[in-house]
Amino acid sequence: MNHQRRDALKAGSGLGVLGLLATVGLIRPEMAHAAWNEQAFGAKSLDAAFEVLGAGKPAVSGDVVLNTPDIAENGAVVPVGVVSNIPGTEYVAIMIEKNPYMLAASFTIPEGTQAEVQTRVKMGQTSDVYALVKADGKFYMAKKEVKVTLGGCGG
Amino acid sequence: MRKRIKAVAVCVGIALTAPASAQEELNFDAYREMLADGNPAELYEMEGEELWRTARGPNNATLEQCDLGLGAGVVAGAAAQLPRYFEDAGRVQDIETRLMYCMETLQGIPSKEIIDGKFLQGERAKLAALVAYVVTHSKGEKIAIDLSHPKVKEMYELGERTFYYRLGVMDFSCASCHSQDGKRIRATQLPNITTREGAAEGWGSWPAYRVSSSQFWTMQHRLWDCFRQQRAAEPIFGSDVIIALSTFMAGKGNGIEAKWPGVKR
Amino acid sequence: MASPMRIRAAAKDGVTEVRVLMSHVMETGQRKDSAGEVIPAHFITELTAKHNDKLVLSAEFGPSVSTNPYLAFKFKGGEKGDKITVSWVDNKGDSRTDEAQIA
Amino acid sequence: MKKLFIAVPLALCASVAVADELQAKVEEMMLSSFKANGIASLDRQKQDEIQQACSSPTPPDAATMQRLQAAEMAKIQWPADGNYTGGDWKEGQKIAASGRGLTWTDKTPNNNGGGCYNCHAMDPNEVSEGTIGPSLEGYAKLRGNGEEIVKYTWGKLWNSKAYHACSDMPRNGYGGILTEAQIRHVMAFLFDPASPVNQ
Repeated sequence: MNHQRRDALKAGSGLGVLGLLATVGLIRPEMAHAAWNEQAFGAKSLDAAFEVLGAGKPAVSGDVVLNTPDIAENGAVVPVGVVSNIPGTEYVAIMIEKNPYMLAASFTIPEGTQAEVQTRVKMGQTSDVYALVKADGKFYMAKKEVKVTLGGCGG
Repeated sequence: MRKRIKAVAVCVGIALTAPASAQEELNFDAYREMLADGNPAELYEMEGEELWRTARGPNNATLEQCDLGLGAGVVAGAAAQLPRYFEDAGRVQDIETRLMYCMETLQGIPSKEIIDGKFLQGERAKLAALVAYVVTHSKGEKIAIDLSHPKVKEMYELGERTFYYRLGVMDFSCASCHSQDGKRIRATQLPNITTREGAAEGWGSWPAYRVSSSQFWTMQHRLWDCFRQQRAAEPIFGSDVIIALSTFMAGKGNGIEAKWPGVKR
Repeated sequence: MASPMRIRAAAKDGVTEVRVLMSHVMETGQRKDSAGEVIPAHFITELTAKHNDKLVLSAEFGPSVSTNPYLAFKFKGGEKGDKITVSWVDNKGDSRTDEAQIA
Repeated sequence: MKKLFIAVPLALCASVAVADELQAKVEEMMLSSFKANGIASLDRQKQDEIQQACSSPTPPDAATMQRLQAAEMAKIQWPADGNYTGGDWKEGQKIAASGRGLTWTDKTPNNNGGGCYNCHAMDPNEVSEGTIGPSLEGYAKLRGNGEEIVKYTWGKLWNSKAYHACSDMPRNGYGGILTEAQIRHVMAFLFDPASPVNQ
């Protein structure tokens, strides 16, 4: 166990996702590709997540486009699309500022694949959504607020 | 000059006392549009298609000979014409009670198991997957139930009465929430089922994948939970009250395209 | 065993669009059941997509990805009939691989 | 001539008979299609006079409405000491926001929510507000806190049918949905100048 991992486990106290993941033996040598970035997914603040990913303070870029609705009917399924028009985009991450753990998903974009991904995420409440993009070793970002509403009779 | 200033002040005063933000319109069009492509209901549809072709039950039979009203094994367009009266069963059946009938008669799976079961579990969950499969083959079809049949007509009339029937500790009827245009419960928009468009919207968007619970709900499941929220006693699976309300909604929405399976809150 | 994925891939003007629906609970580990017990985290952690034998996307998911995850992406190239393979692994070690042909 | 006289009432009887037959079938179905589950017993399927009178697209005639309303008015329980205050708007806010209670999945018939937000706007900062009922934003700021409006609001919360027999609003006090203490909290949420409703 390396130092980073021990620190992360300490930070993810109680019923945090890290503790649970450790107990189910998440990191397995037989995984075909790079191991899941446990530390990034365990980050509890935006700055911490940026730091783990080596993004520092990414510059806001108009060439990173976040496609989300302004208002969601339910927070359990919120569509999020990211398009990066920055040449050489190799990595895209989606973060939800007010979720217990910021990082929702990250994508490694090989040569020949377009920097355009779409997925759906859970949002506990109205929050800013961030798209983080790495191109030629530099980080850029875009953010957009998504309002989450409550429906139904509540019974 | 002084007078003018006074006038302005009065106007400001009025503006301030008016309700700060009258009930604002909530527009979920962009949200729904982004979810329409890749509706997770497709996962249930795949499961249902498999189930339709799989030999199961005590009789080890498939459902490929099931008559959904358009002849044995005909799935295309069948859902759009349900509920309908079935001579063999001697009653008006919706998509779920008809599939349940086929499961019993062809496969030997007792209906009782489904009626006494729970939503999302066991044979009732399998039935829901079959519903997903069947409605997908009526995508884009116009709702076309046969109201000229006296038994169907009677169910429609019973359904209409049920729609307005107030009961329980909160005095609610279906009409309490579904008889005016453009209303909401919290942020949930309510179709006005007393109009043709509203009835088609309500009837034609179930079964649906519910994003709030990540579950696939059939219309029987939807109505069951409506009664729960209405604070009624629990409706029995496949009972007349469900068939009656279904026939009322489908009949009212006749002629309008159904959008099933839906994606709902 | 996990249920199959729904994979759709379509080539148009030299670009293939892939859309994937996965059947997975994506449990966060933050919810409690009716008895008050914490429901253990269970979610897809990693995903790869290949065009024939070439890797076209790899992704990492956290528990914030919605139940029954959806993913859409585009890559250059791809011909009708080519094979698209998508694989995922979750935190409990379950995995699933499905294939589809480009339409 | 005589024949005609007889024929008219007969025809009327026939149509009434058909309607009654349908009504009887509905009432029978509302019992036979249901089963008791937990606190939701089959008694819930039986209508009282108000429910029966308000179960069609058209409300009863004015005289019937007035008679029904007077009967409901008599069922309102006013505060014994004539004092409508003493509630906590923060508690009222919780009651207004909760739509829980009295379904077959609820274990107890007590501790229910008021479900106010299901139909009404109240706190201007709340986005997820229903629109079936009128907006109550700025309730006391707009209406003041005179005796008449305070009394009316208590009565409306306790038994809405006293003011409109076919109101969509539940009879919170009469129906045992909310307790007197809870209604007092909701009153505070509506009238307290510090309540977000009046900001």
